[in-house]
Amino acid sequence: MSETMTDIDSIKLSNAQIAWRAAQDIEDGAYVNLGIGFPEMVAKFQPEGKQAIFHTENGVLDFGEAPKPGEEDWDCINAGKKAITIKPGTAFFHHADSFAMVRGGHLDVAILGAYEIAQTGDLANWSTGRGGVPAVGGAMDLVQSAKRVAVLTDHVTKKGEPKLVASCTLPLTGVGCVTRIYTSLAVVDVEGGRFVLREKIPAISFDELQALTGAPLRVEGDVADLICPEL
Amino acid sequence: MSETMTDIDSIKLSNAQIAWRAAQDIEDGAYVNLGIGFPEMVAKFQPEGKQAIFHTENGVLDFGEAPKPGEEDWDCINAGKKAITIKPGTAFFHHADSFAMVRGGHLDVAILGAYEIAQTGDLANWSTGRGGVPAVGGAMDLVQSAKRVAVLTDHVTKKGEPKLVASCTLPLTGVGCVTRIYTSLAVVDVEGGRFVLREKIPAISFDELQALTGAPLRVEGDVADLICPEL
Amino acid sequence: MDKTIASAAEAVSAIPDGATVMIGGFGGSGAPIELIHALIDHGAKDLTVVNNNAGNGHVGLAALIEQKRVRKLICSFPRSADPRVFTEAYLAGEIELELVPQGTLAERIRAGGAGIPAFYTATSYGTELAEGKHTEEFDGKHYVRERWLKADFALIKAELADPHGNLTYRMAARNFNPVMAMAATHTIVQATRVVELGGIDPEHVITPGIFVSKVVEVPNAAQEEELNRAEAVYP
Amino acid sequence: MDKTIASAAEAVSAIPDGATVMIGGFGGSGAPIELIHALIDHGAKDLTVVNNNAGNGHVGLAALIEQKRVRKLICSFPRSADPRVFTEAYLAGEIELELVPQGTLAERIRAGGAGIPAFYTATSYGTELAEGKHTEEFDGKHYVRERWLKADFALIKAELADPHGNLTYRMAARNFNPVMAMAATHTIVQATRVVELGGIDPEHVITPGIFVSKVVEVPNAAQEEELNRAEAVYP
Repeated sequence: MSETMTDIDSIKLSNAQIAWRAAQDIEDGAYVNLGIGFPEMVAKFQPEGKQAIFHTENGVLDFGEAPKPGEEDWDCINAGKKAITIKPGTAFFHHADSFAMVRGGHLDVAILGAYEIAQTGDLANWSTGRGGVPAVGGAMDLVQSAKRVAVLTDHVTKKGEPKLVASCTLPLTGVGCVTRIYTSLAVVDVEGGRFVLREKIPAISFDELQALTGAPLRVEGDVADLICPEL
Repeated sequence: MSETMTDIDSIKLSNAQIAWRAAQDIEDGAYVNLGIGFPEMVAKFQPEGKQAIFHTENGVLDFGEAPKPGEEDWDCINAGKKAITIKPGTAFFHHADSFAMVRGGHLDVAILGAYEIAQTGDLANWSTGRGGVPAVGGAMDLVQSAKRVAVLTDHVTKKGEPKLVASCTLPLTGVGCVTRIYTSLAVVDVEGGRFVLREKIPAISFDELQALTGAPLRVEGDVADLICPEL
Repeated sequence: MDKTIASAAEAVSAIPDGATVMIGGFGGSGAPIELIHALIDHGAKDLTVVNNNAGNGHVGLAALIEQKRVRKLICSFPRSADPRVFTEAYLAGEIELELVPQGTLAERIRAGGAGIPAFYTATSYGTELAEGKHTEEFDGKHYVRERWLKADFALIKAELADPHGNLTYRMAARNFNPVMAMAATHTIVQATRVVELGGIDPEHVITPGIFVSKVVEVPNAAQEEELNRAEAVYP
Repeated sequence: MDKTIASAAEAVSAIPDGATVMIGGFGGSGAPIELIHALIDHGAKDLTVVNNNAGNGHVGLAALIEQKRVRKLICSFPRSADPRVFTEAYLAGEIELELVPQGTLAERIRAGGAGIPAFYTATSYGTELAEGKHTEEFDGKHYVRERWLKADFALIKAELADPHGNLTYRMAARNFNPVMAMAATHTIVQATRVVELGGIDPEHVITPGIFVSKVVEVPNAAQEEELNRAEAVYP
C-alpha cells in the first residue's frame, strides 16, 4: 500500500487544482457558499466571463476579496472568521435571514470538505467520532438545502484509505445530500445511490482508481481526462 | 326592553368616552396595537405625561397622527388603510417581522372591538356567521399573543341584547384571550372564567347592569364610579 | 449578471395558466399595479393568487379577478372600500377563497422562503379557521400547526433595485413584499428606480438579490388608492 | 420614554445567578465585549449562555467561561483560534454543551422571538444531532422538529441606537444580534453611538425599539480579535 501511496502523491492534483476544477462548473450568476478552509480557494479560480456570487452564512452576500494585511476590519469577516471586503452589490443581513437563504434552497451550490462520502450521497465531515470538542457550524444546514452539494477532497486519507465509501463510518453531516465529488484523482457524481465516474486524471488507470475507492465506480459513457493547469 | 334601551342610550358613554377610559390604563412607554375603527380613537386620549408607542400590523412602529387631507402618502398607511405619518422614532419592517412582534408577545396591549365576549375570555369579533364574505385580518394573531387584550364595546347590541355572555354563539376569534372590557356602561375584567365588575357609570344600578349582562358580574372590593369627561 | 429587463410585459411573459402567484402589497401600498396589469394583458388564467386582500375598485388585483383569471385566492382580509368585484365573484361561486389569519399568512410565506415546511402558532387555536388542522400543546399552551406557502411567481413592488436584484422599499409599502420575494421560484420586481451596482448601501438592502429573478424599472408607478379615487378601470 | 442608561455595569446589574443569557456575535464580530466584561464584574454565575461560539483567548465569552460563570453553553461551533478555555472546561466536565447546527440555532432563536414554539427543518435529519427528536415527512422529504429558544437576557452590540431602542448594526457584526434581541425578556444593548430620536432613518432600522429594554453607549468598543492579538486577559 505504501508504494501505491507514493505513486498517488506524485500524480494527484493539488488542493488548488481541485478547487480550480470545481470552479469551472459554477455557472455565471450562481449563488455559492464555500466551506471554511480549502474550499475557499474556489473563489480565486472563477473562469473568465463567469462570475459567481458568494454567500457567507454569517450574513454577507456578494463580498469582495480579502483585504491587505493590516487593513482588516474585524466587523467584516466570513464564516471562517477571516477578513473580507465589501464591493458594489454587497448586502448584509442577520443570521436567521442568512439561513433562510440556505434552508430555503436559494443557494445554487455549496462546496465543502469531507471525511467520508458514501455512494448514497451521505456525507461525514463534522466529527471524527473520537471525542474532544464537537463542532458543527453551518455544515448540516448547507448540505441539506443547497441545490447542488459538491465536495472537494483528497481521494484517499493520509493513510491511503478510501474516502469514497459504500457507507460512512463516521457521524453523518447529512443523508443523501452530495451530488458531485471533486477529488485529487477524479470527478465523481452521486446518482441513484451509485458513484458515477465522470473524469479521472490520465496518469491513473480505471482499475487503480477503483482500488482506491470504497464502492463501485460506474461508468456511463465517456470518462473525460481530468486536466488542470499548474497552479 | 325598549324602555330600558331608551334609558341606556341616554346615559351610556359615547365611543369616544369608552376610548378615553381605555387610554387612561395605558402605561407610559407601552407598545399598543389599536384595532381598525373605533379603537383607533384611543390614540387621541393618552393622558398627559404618558406616551404609548403604537404598532400597526402592516409594518410600522411609533407612527404619527393622520396627515391633513390632501397631504396623504398612500405608501404610509395603517392597518385600516388610513394615511398616517412618520415621526422621530418611527420604524418600518416587513409583515413577518411585524407579526413576530405580535405573536412573540412583545405588544403590551391590543385593543379591539367585539361582537361577543364570554366570561371565559373567549372573543367573537370577526364573523357574524351569517355568510357573505368572511374576513379575519390580524385579529386572531393579536388576541392570542398580546400581554393584555382589551375590548371596547357597547354594553349591549343595537337590539338591547347582552354582548357580555356566558359563552359565545358567534365564531370565535380567540379562546380565553380577553383580559379587560371597556363598555358603554362599565369596566369589567375577565378573571378565572368570571366577569369581575371594576367600574360602572353612576347612573345605572348594579341590578340594572346585571340585567344587561349575559353572565354573572362578580364584585370584589369596591366598584368605582366610571366617570369620563365630555368629549 | 444583469437581472434588469425592458418591460413589465416581458417580465410576466413566462407566467403560465394555473400558476400560483404571490402579489405584494397591503391594500394599495406596495401593490405592483403595473406588473398586475401586464399579467392581465399577458392572459394567464386559472391562477392561484396570494395577497393580503382581494382588490379594491376595478384596477390591480380587482381587475385581475374581474377578468376571471383567478381560480383561487389565499388572503386574510377580502374587504376594501370597494370590494364589489371579489364579493360578486365569491358569492357567485366563481372564485375559491382560503382565508388565513394575517400573521399566519405572513409566516407561512416566510416559512416557504426559509425552507420550513411547518410551524406552530397559537393563532386561530379553538376557532373555525383551525378546523382539521393538527394541534399540539407546548409548555401548557395550545398551538395549531401551519404549512409553508410557496409560489411559482411573485410580483413585487420595490423602491430601489440594482442589477443584481438587491432591493429597498418605501415606507409601509414594504409589507408582504420581502417575504413573498423569498417564497417564489421566480420573483419579478417592479422598482421605481434601478440604480447601478453599489447604488444601495449594503447596510440598507432589505431584499438581497439572491431572492430576485427579474427587475423592471417603472418610474411613475400608479397608486391603487389614487386610481380608485379617479374611478379608473383596467383594462 | 428613554431606554438609555449610564453604564454597562448598571445595564447588567439585574442579571441573576442561573439566568439564560444570549450573547450576540459571530466570533468577535458583533460581540458585546464591554457588556460581557461588566457581567463578569457583576458576578452572576450558573449561567446558561447562548452564542454561536465558545469564546477565543481570554476575553469576552472566553473570560466569562474562565471565571466559571457558565454552567451550560448552547452553540454551533465551540472552536476558535485559541479555544483553550472552553476546551479545558468541557473536557474537565465543568461545562455542559448543547451543540446545535448554526441555521437551526438562528431559527430557534428567531422562533423564540416570534412566538413559534416549534418548527420543522431538514437540517440534521439522519444525524446524531437529531437523536431523540420528533421527525416527520412532508411532501416526501424528512424533517426534524426543533423547539424555540428564549432567554431571560440578551447582550447585544449595535452601531447606532436611539432613546427608544431602535438599532442599526455594522457590517457582518449584525449576525445573531437582531434575532437574539427578539428572543429575550430583557434585551440590553451596547451601542457605539446613541443618537437623538429621529437620528435613524425609519427605513434603516434593523431592530425596532420594541425588542429593546436598555441601551448603554460604548463609544470605543473593543474588538475581540484585536484584544487577542494583544494577548489581553480579562479581568
